[in-house]
Amino acid sequence: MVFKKLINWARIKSPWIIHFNTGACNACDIEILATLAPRFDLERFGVLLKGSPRHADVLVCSGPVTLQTKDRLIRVYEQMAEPKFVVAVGTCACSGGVFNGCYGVKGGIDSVIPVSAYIPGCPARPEAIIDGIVKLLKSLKQ
Amino acid sequence: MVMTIFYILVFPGFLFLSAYGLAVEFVDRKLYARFQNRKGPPWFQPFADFVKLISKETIIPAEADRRMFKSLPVFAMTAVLTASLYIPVWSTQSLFPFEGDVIVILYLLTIPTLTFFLGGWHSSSLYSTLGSVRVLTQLFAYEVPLLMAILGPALLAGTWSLSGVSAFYAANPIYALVNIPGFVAAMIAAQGKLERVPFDIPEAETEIVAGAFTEYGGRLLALFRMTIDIEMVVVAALVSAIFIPLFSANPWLGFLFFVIKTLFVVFLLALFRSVMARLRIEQMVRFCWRVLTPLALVQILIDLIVKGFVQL
Amino acid sequence: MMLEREEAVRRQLIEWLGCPEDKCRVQRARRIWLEVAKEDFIKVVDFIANTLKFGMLCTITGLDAGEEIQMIYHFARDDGIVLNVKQSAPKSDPVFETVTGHYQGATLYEIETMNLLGTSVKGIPDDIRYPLPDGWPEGQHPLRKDWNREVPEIKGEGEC
Amino acid sequence: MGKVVIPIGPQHPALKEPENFVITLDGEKVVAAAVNLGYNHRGIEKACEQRTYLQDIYLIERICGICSHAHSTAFIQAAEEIAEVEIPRRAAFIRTLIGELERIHSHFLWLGVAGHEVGFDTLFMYSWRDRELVLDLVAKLTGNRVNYGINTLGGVRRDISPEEAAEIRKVIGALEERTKYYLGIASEETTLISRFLNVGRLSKEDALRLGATGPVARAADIKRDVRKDDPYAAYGEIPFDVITDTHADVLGRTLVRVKELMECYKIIRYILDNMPEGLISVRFPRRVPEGEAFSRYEAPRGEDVHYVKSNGMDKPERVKVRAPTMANAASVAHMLSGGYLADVPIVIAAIDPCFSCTDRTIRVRDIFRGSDSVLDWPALRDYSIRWYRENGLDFSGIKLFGREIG
Amino acid sequence: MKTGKMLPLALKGLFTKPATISYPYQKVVVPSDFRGKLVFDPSKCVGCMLCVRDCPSGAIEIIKVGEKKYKAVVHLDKCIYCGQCCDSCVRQALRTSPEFELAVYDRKDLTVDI
Ligand code: SF4
Ligand code: SF4
Ligand code: SF4
Ligand code: SF4
Ligand code: SF4
Ligand code: SF4
Ligand code: SF4
Ligand code: SF4
Repeated sequence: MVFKKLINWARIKSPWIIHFNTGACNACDIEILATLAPRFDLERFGVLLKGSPRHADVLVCSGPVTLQTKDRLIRVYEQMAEPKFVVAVGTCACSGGVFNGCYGVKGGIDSVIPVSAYIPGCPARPEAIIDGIVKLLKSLKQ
Repeated sequence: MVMTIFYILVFPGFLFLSAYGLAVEFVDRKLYARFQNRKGPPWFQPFADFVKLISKETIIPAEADRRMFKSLPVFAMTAVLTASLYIPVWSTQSLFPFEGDVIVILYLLTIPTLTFFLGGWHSSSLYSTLGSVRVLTQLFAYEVPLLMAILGPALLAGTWSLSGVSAFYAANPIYALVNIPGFVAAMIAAQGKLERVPFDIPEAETEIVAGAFTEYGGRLLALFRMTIDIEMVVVAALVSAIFIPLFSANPWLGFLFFVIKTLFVVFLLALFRSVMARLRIEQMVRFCWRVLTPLALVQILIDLIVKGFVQL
Repeated sequence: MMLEREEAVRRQLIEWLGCPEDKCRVQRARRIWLEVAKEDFIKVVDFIANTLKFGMLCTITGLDAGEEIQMIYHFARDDGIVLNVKQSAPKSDPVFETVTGHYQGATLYEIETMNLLGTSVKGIPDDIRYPLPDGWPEGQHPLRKDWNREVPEIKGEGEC
Repeated sequence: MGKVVIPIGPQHPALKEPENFVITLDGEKVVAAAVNLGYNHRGIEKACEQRTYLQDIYLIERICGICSHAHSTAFIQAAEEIAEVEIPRRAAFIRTLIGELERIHSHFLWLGVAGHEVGFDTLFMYSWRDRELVLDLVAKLTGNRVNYGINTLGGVRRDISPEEAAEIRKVIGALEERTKYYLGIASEETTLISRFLNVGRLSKEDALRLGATGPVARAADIKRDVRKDDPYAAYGEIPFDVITDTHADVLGRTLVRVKELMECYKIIRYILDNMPEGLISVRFPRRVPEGEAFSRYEAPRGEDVHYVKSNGMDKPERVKVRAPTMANAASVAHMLSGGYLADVPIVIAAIDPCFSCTDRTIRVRDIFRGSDSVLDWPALRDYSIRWYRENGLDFSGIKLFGREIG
Repeated sequence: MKTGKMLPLALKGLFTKPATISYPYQKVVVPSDFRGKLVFDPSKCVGCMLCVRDCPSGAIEIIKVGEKKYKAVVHLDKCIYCGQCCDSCVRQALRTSPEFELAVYDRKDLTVDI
């Protein structure tokens, strides 16, 4: 019991993220990176950006899923170890946004893999991203 | 007997070192963050990371050699723990000193490096393989200057036991002044040993993802990270025991000095890594042979000369 | 507005080509449009590159003009003049010459029209899948006006 | 270790976007490099034909979030030229102002990324910290940090008040100090220079041949800048210098970008001092008369061109976009070969690639069909040699398996 | 050439306050005209649908709920917060608000009546 609590605590306190751009316009991506920069410093919450999907707990996706990235997205998702979560950052990642109806676009992230939190915005402000991640972590508490 | 087990398992062995290793990691990360004008992680961060990794699913790549893949982190950890037994913690004396333990420590410290190499090699992933080749290349570059930088002060002290060296400088702190070039060389070589900027070439994330660790995850990665943390403690302790003559006969005060000294070394390490860019592997090798090794040689020369004068 | 430089280029083109005046027009400062027959095209490019010294090919626009496929080549010179050269081919047989002989960077632009408009460019292999995703069905050219925008279901190769 | 082919991307830490560079290595040396693009292809050009001009602005702005203003301005300029709408001078000045602020944020962003790619995270942190100042400013002026949406057909959507102008001056002053500091870092820090100097060389001849634009071309001593050559918006009347450099390597590109920042401040001060009074927008017809126009814009990374054709309806007949990175992509493969693996990210980063725009169209990948099977070295070699030879890149000096490629 | 050019700046970091803001513990002030979630004033709307026509991503719906009564439904997951609808509305029935913290767990929650 105590153990379970400890593990859960550790999970909430140490969410390592991996960032995957599924065809975004870059704005969401730089806002994600900006959350690591001194002004927002996501490391305060224990967030580290990792390059290898094996090391990460949270997959942060931005952009509408293009036909070309669809399979890679699934692949990266599968490479991640359980427990894993997916956060869709930006309007595009939520629904396809302004790119809805473009022939190269499949739709939002949830048209391919399950999503745990949606952060709308175009781009989502770094504060909004932090807000989303904090909300996600809160939901893990129970 | 009970005491020995206590020494090995609790203090200054396994438990203490793990805890201190995590603390040192925190200090390092926090300082790094502060050097970059940001807030940095909370104090429990390395611990939370560790617990989380331990509890995570461990995936072993299908192509990897399972037994090797799993046993290497344990092996690496054991090696650094063993090395710690020869490091003085609360006085000039380590737990099990013997003549020649300096060399043994250095050898034990190469074992983690070798396991990183093997671990990467056996993951059969491109990035890991590349990372492991870099690990090995780099090992040959910094090992010599590191050994030589430590050799000099030992020559002056006239003993091959770390406790003996410490005791010598504790008695004659003034001699530590002549060892400054060696200290510089050892610090830089340590940066390579610990694979940190500017020598974090083997795990350069922008080039080869996470190098040898790319395919490691969960518990095994936790062990590797812990190994690196403890290695940092051991290296910091080794360097400070030889080059910083701050000891006390009082065990409490001595322990306090130990902490201060190691943290000072960690501070320097963090500072180094925050003000430099990563070198390329061939630049690193060239630097080690052209600059670092001569520097260490000069150190040996100085020590021999000083020793000559002392004996006159 | 003074358009001396532009007019000079236009005169040179008309005289050298011997084409009707209305095939070449100066739209505004630094913008010249020229229409050429497909047969003359490479000759014209040669003239543009070597005599008129237009050093850069900005891009190639392909467009579906109903019965024809039109290619517009945008050449730029360091004094800011952009010369836009058009050539067309019937939709049933949209074959063009490559300009990679004069402008190396053109490969990508040409391949792009091949995929998106279904042209074929001599000298460029026509089996290159480009910007369209892997597994995109053959013969589907999204920039054709008659292409419906239903996205065909694509089974990717799944390789990383 | 023998030859290894490693894919960099599509999901790789060095790339903020999904792209695939296939790098062939002999030990640490790069012997061949191929670029596979296409992961970001969304189909914007087609979508533009299906939406109204007004909707297209927002779509085109989102070709890329870093030079969003570049794209929307280039598109709107073309539309305005067809509709023969002349925008008020004040609107032109505001567009220019936002364009320069965008350049500042983009160059700071680049400096940070360049630092990060060579493991100099402290540089990344500081330059991104300072970049926030620009973003705050832009958010205040336009209502969003990125994808400003300030442009509209016939002018701009928001005016600039005197208080805002004063604030801009203040921020510019602070940034100027910082820029000088970074110039010092970029030209003096030994470890940084050892990673930048003579890395990713692209000679003047090659740059001209491959059609490089922007800082990549200017670092190779080519004075090519649309703002000067083909002035648009208010650039015709603003005095500024085109920065060039002779290093022709990553260091040159760094210096060009940092020095360009100083020019940006100059331009912005001029704009604030000479801002004309008047309207900020004029009416724009819903239906654009028939016609076509070709518009160029000097984005932070080079020349951005748009072609628009109208058929008299409220939706364009054809929109064609050629973004700066696409023009520079051809140079990358050239710059990479012969270098070290460790230099790959910085070389790629040095053209400041952001492929979301480029992907509209490029995909070089299948040119190298063989490279898809990742370890199939001979096939890749054959393809790449053939491709490079066809494209005139000379690889004959490079030895493979101890033999020269004939 | 100098190694450690950044040393003074880095050391200064130890003694200066970090640039980090303490969001989310302390709310941030965004410019009042920041383009966040839309707000709607039903009393002004005349149902002309100009906003719907100009929206670049089909994010807004105006639904007739009675005689001369309309409600607006916005899909926050589609809206790109461009504010074009507000510009297009001749009645100023739509405005953007600085509210930007819109994260949710379920996409359904992103379709809201405003
Ligand atoms: S949500 Fe907006 S800013 Fe983000 S990727 Fe999509 S278009 Fe770009
Ligand atoms: S294998 Fe997967 S993670 Fe690796 S580069 Fe390819 S897509 Fe990315
Ligand atoms: S993973 Fe590394 S390379 Fe990638 S963004 Fe993070 S810090 Fe940069
Ligand atoms: S080059 Fe393209 S992707 Fe990069 S910032 Fe400019 S428009 Fe955006
Ligand atoms: S190629 Fe680019 S601009 Fe064209 S449709 Fe695709 S993403 Fe859009
Ligand atoms: S004012 Fe607007 S809604 Fe009314 S008729 Fe004209 S276009 Fe239609
Ligand atoms: S803000 Fe833009 S995207 Fe959102 S509803 Fe209004 S017009 Fe549509
Ligand atoms: S444009 Fe304004 S008045 Fe017309 S339907 Fe929309 S909100 Fe109502």
